[in-house]
Amino acid sequence: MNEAKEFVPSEASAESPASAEEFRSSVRRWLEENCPQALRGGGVMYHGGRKESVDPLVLQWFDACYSRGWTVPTWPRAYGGAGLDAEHARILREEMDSIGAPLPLNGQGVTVIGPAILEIGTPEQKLRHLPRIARGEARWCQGFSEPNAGSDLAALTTSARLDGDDYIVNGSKTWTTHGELSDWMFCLVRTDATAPKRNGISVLLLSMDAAGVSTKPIVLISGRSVFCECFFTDVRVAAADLLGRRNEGWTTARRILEHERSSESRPGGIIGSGPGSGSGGDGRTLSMLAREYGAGPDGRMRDPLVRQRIAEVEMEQRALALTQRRADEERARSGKGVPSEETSMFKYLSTELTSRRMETYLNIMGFQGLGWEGDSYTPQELQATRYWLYSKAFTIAGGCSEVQLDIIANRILGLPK
Amino acid sequence: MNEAKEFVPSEASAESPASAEEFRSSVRRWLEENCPQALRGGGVMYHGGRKESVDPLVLQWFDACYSRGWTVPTWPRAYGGAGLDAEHARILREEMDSIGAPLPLNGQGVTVIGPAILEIGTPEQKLRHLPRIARGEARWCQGFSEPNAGSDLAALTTSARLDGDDYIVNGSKTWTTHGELSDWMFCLVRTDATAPKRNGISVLLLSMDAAGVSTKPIVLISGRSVFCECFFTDVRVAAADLLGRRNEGWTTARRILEHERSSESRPGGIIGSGPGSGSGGDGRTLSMLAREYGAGPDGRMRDPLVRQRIAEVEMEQRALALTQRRADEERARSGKGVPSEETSMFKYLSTELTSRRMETYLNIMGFQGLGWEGDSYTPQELQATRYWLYSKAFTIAGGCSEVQLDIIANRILGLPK
Amino acid sequence: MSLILDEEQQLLQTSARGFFSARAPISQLRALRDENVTDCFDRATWSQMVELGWAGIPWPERFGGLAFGFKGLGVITEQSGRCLTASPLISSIWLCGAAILLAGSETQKLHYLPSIANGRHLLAMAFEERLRHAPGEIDLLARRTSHGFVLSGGKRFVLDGISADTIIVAARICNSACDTGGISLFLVPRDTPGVTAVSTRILDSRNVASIDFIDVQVPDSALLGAVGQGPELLDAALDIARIGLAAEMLGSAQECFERTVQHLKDRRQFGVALGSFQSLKHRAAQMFCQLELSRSVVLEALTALDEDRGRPEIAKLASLAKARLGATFHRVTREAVQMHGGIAMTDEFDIGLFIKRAAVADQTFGDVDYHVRRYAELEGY
Amino acid sequence: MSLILDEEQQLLQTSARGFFSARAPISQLRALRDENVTDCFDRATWSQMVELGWAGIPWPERFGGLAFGFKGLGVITEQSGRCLTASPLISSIWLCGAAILLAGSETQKLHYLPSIANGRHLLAMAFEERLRHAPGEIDLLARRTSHGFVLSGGKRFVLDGISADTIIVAARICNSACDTGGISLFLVPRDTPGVTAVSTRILDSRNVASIDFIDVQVPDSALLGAVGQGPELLDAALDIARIGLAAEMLGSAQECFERTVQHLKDRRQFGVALGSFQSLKHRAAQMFCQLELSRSVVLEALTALDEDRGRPEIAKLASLAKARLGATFHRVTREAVQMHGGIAMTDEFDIGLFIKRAAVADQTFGDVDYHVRRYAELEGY
Repeated sequence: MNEAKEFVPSEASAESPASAEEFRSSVRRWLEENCPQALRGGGVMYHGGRKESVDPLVLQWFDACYSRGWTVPTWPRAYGGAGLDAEHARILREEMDSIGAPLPLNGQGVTVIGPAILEIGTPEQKLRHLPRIARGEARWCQGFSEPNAGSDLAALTTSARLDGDDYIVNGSKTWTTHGELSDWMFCLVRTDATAPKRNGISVLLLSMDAAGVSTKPIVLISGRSVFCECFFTDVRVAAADLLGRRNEGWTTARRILEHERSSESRPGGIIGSGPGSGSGGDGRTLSMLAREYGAGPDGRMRDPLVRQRIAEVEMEQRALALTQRRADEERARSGKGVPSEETSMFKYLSTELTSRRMETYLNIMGFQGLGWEGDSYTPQELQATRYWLYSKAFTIAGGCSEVQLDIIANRILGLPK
Repeated sequence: MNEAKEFVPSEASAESPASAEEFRSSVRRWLEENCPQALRGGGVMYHGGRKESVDPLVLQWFDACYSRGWTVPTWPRAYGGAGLDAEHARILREEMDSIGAPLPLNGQGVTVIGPAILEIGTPEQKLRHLPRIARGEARWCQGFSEPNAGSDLAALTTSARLDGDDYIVNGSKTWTTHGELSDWMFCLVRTDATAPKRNGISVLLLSMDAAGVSTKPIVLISGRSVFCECFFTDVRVAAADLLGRRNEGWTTARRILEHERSSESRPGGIIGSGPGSGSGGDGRTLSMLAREYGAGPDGRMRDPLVRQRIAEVEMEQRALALTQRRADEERARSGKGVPSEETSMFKYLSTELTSRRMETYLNIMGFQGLGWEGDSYTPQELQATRYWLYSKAFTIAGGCSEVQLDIIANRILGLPK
Repeated sequence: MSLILDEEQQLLQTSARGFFSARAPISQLRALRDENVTDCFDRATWSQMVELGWAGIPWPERFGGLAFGFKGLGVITEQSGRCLTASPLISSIWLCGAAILLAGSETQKLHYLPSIANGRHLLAMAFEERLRHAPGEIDLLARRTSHGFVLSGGKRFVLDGISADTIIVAARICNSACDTGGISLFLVPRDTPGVTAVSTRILDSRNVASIDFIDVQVPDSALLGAVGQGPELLDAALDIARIGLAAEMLGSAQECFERTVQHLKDRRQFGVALGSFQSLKHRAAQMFCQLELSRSVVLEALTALDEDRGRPEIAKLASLAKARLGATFHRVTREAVQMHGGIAMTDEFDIGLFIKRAAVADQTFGDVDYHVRRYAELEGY
Repeated sequence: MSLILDEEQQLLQTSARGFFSARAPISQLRALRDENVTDCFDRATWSQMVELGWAGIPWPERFGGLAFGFKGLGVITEQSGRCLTASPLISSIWLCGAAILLAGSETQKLHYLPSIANGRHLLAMAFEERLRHAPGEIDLLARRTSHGFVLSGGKRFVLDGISADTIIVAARICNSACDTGGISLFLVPRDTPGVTAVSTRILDSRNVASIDFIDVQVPDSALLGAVGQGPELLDAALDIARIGLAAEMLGSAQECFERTVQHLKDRRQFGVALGSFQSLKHRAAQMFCQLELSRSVVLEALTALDEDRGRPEIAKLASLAKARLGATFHRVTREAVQMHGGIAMTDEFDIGLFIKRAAVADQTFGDVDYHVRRYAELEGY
């Protein structure tokens, strides 16, 4: 369990902006000294909060990074960040990747709601929530989807009725990632039942420890999952915990979704990881896998069809990574600090690619990819098979592929609605 | 040039319905005696009419078939047919195919407008037009598409204004197959300019020799083509030449299109033929082609990717032919004599398959598939390359693939419009 | 023979459909899985199927069959596919029954076929040794002895291997000096000393076994077919089983598709039915077309079996059917998940069971790649 | 270096875009075709491009270049692709210029590069002998003589072969007793006795030649690079040309896509804009994504050339770019025809010229299959 820490800017993070190359070598030296060897190339990532037990080594790594503002490197120092620009942040990331260092902090707080609060939160909200995220004290979950809404988010029915200085929340959410482990939820609620669908929605910042909140785990086709359903019965939320404007939550939510899409399609995002991603972690790449299973007497690796499919996936993987880099550079030049429509493209491409990759993965494993449990399969094989099933969710969750294509067609290409 | 002939039922065609096997052997004997050797396996098909010079041997074959009612085998004898049921007609077709006999008569008259007149024509129209089609005296073309209508047929603007007992037709049509060689056109016209789009349309049977009709050839990306534009300036058409009900031509046209789709996707239809079709004629199949070009030192035929692609196309070809046969059998059993929505499926599948086949065809030919003219390429190579380009039209013409998919989704699957 | 069902076959279809949806609906598969039943199928349901005569439909009456053709068996198997019913139809009837029918001696036929048909025997075929379908690669050894053979080696992916009482084993016969004798099939009782089976419940909640043979002694009479006849016999029996499996896959894919179309009609999003979105419409229409093609190749392959069209033609049709159904079932299940959205990802919803079955069925008896390649080879290019 | 254009490169892009649309629009290609011009490109336009310095952009200044990098040349080539401008950019600059730059002696560089840059020379590369791209399969013989070599054999698909005055020929050196000497490149003036070129206008209205070499005598000094250096040199020069061609294909595909999107906005069917149909929207969005990926791989490959990242990396990026652009250009042109409908089938409409160019460009220097396979080989699997 990590303890509350105060933010004390270290000397290093207080120094003036270094040139790219100086920064790179200083990062490299620092990582060499501070990143625990045992975590390199496959450490568990810390998601913040206190409801899950965490390896002390992971917390040690977290603390080291926090001391430099690197748990949220691009955030202002006032909120626990290091105030890095995009280029420096990329260098930091590259150096971490190069030694296989895990992200010191991950999850919706740092990738989604933090950036959103930074953008549109009140000064009070920023001071209240951002340092706690940076310090790893608050784990966040998202409360958008509802059982009967699906892709049509705006069809939500969870209600928030104003009662004095509080909202009273009633309803339920689903597909909440680790709701049971989270401290806070950013939650879409209907604050005006009479308004047309997309009006009358607001975003609340809701404590998961409040009275009237309960959760129930969801079992997926791949087995136990990180998701749960969340139920709210007369849950009180202070009016000050409204993010953005009342009844204009739809706009806020769209912005939040853009942050989410953007984070999901990057390495480290849930979608960029897992077996078969080209991005390290404990995943074997397709070509590694093919060599492993191709060494058998059936000579599968010499199968030119499979080889071609593997190469196609790996080539698209590389093209996608280059496109991410290009988008970063273009954003850095334009000064437009935040991703927008283009995130739909990355969400679409990366999830479809992961899906294709996992189909290829399963194909390469042959009979060994068909196991469910038991000693006839290695743990890696069983994990890969389940991940193949799990990966079917990526093109659905966080705005399904069809919705992303609609966005690209309407907002980027300007085709008529 | 063929002369006018009177229909004299021969002994053979007057005999009582034979059993399937008796019929098959009598057909086989007759074909052996009557089908000119030189035409077998690659004869030119006769399309009727007198505007194109025709090989006398082709006419001899036509006459022989006509004498048995086999130019339009399923039509009633009264109109020059042989009155065969679907099973006997299939046997006739199979026996002709087995010796490579060309169809004695082809074209829109026998495949499209003839069946439509048979179904909805007045007794006078039947007697006037059907025997002339059967006798090869009248070649027909279709006047549906207009330059600004595209897939949205109902947006047509060619007008037909009633003037006494005549309609006065003004406007233009495009994509008319061999308009310049045709004697008659079945033509969609607007007879009520004030009605909503799909109302106010009628079908006229229009003589291409009438005053005020002119044609202009269309050059395609594949070179000279069978298509032309047709222009009408104050063309007079007798009111008796209206097919179906006035202002209800949309319904008539839909029925006609179903006949067209059905004929196009069958062997002998424009789409079933051409290089690479599995259905004989002078086309080489993909596997023949692969052997031809794979014999070179680059060993292309041993390329497992190409082999796989070829097999995929040929397997789908076979599945499609089986599905056609199954549909025939189901129709025969149900007594429903005429194809309907399912023709959309056949149109879609067969044209997409031809397109894929021709892409594979081009791929196999390598540099030899990139010629436009000149001695560096065999005539077959040049023809194949142009046919590859021409084949792009198949998924557009006669109701594009998108329209067919809409029809399948709406009318067969019952999905909401 | 024709590509459509005659009246008798239609009746059989109706009754099979009724049977499976009443006695062996998808909830049965779920219960077998959750209760961890070793066989991974329901013995009581199987007994009822046997009583209905379905375990011997295509065989001659003197072997306990109904002489009702493979098309009849196909009709039933397709309906079992609709409900994802787990049963020994494929392993014991389509595959092992076919092998005995094709090559058994009169004695073997009279011993096995009636008792398979009446439910006394369950058979399984042990032939896979590699990572994926490779019936041509057999290393398991059969050493000749004075009064029979001694089998040594291992097999994997034996469908229903844990439930069968008799295993047909493909082995390489090795004479005195371990020359490359012919590959042959042997009928081996499961309780023969030296036979050890380890069963695994796989992805689709069915059972496959890995079976070890350690110095397993069998008499000469255990030979099924002639010495060295194994490859062609295995190939022929597998083709029959491939066609049967394709029929089952057709039923599953059709059911999954119909559920998806129904969902498109029922589910409302953005104020309209999901099925009014054109991109989903087009994909649904494409699936419909693929299913129609699939139905035709299955019916043609079944017809060819009943007409006994002979090896090369039946082999081609088996590959045509298995490849086509592998691709169609794959596509339909992937689209079903995507079109249903999140609900399809949950274990309590049935669509996930279809996608799992599709993955296993594709690999069983050769996947799409395998059969497209085989078709090309059979066509001689 | 970065994946975006710097200011200077952006200026160059703007000026190139203006130049091609004003001086060499698609109508020029059409006119060259209809007037049957032998070169299949416009010499006057080429002279203007030369005057702008575009024929030597990436080369050092002492060889008559502008030292502005391959990214600069790529920017121009991409813009020429937008207008389907036929020019010797690929054949003479990207391919032959690269070969000389890579392996020419100081004398050869000083002789050829400045005169290519100033328009005096046009070069072409003769290396294809097979039905499809196969730079590793060279049969054309170079017999050693006392004072040079005698070349005998034939080449095909020589881009701009009829217009070039000098041909770089890949030949297999054969010493006294026809052993398998190394493959080497030779610089051969087109008017050398024994050289006969037959030109064909191909599908995309460009010219390729078949060239016969009958006892063609060349001096020792005709050797480009060392004896036996041919394969690696050819491979390296081809990679540069593949990247250049990918840049051109990017411009063409982008233009074709933009025209299609505009058509979707303008064309009305069934009372609404074509582009409001969701199935077309989704396909347009997918094309957009593919084009974005395409742009990234081209820019990365150009950057790698300028950074001189070395063989294996540049080879991978060349294959990555060529394969990706082959697939994207193919897809975009097919969709363009389908979405435009009948009008796109007519010769007078421009879309047909894009689909023709896509077919030729894919086969040039290796098609998608070739480069996907090559990428896998380079990655070692």
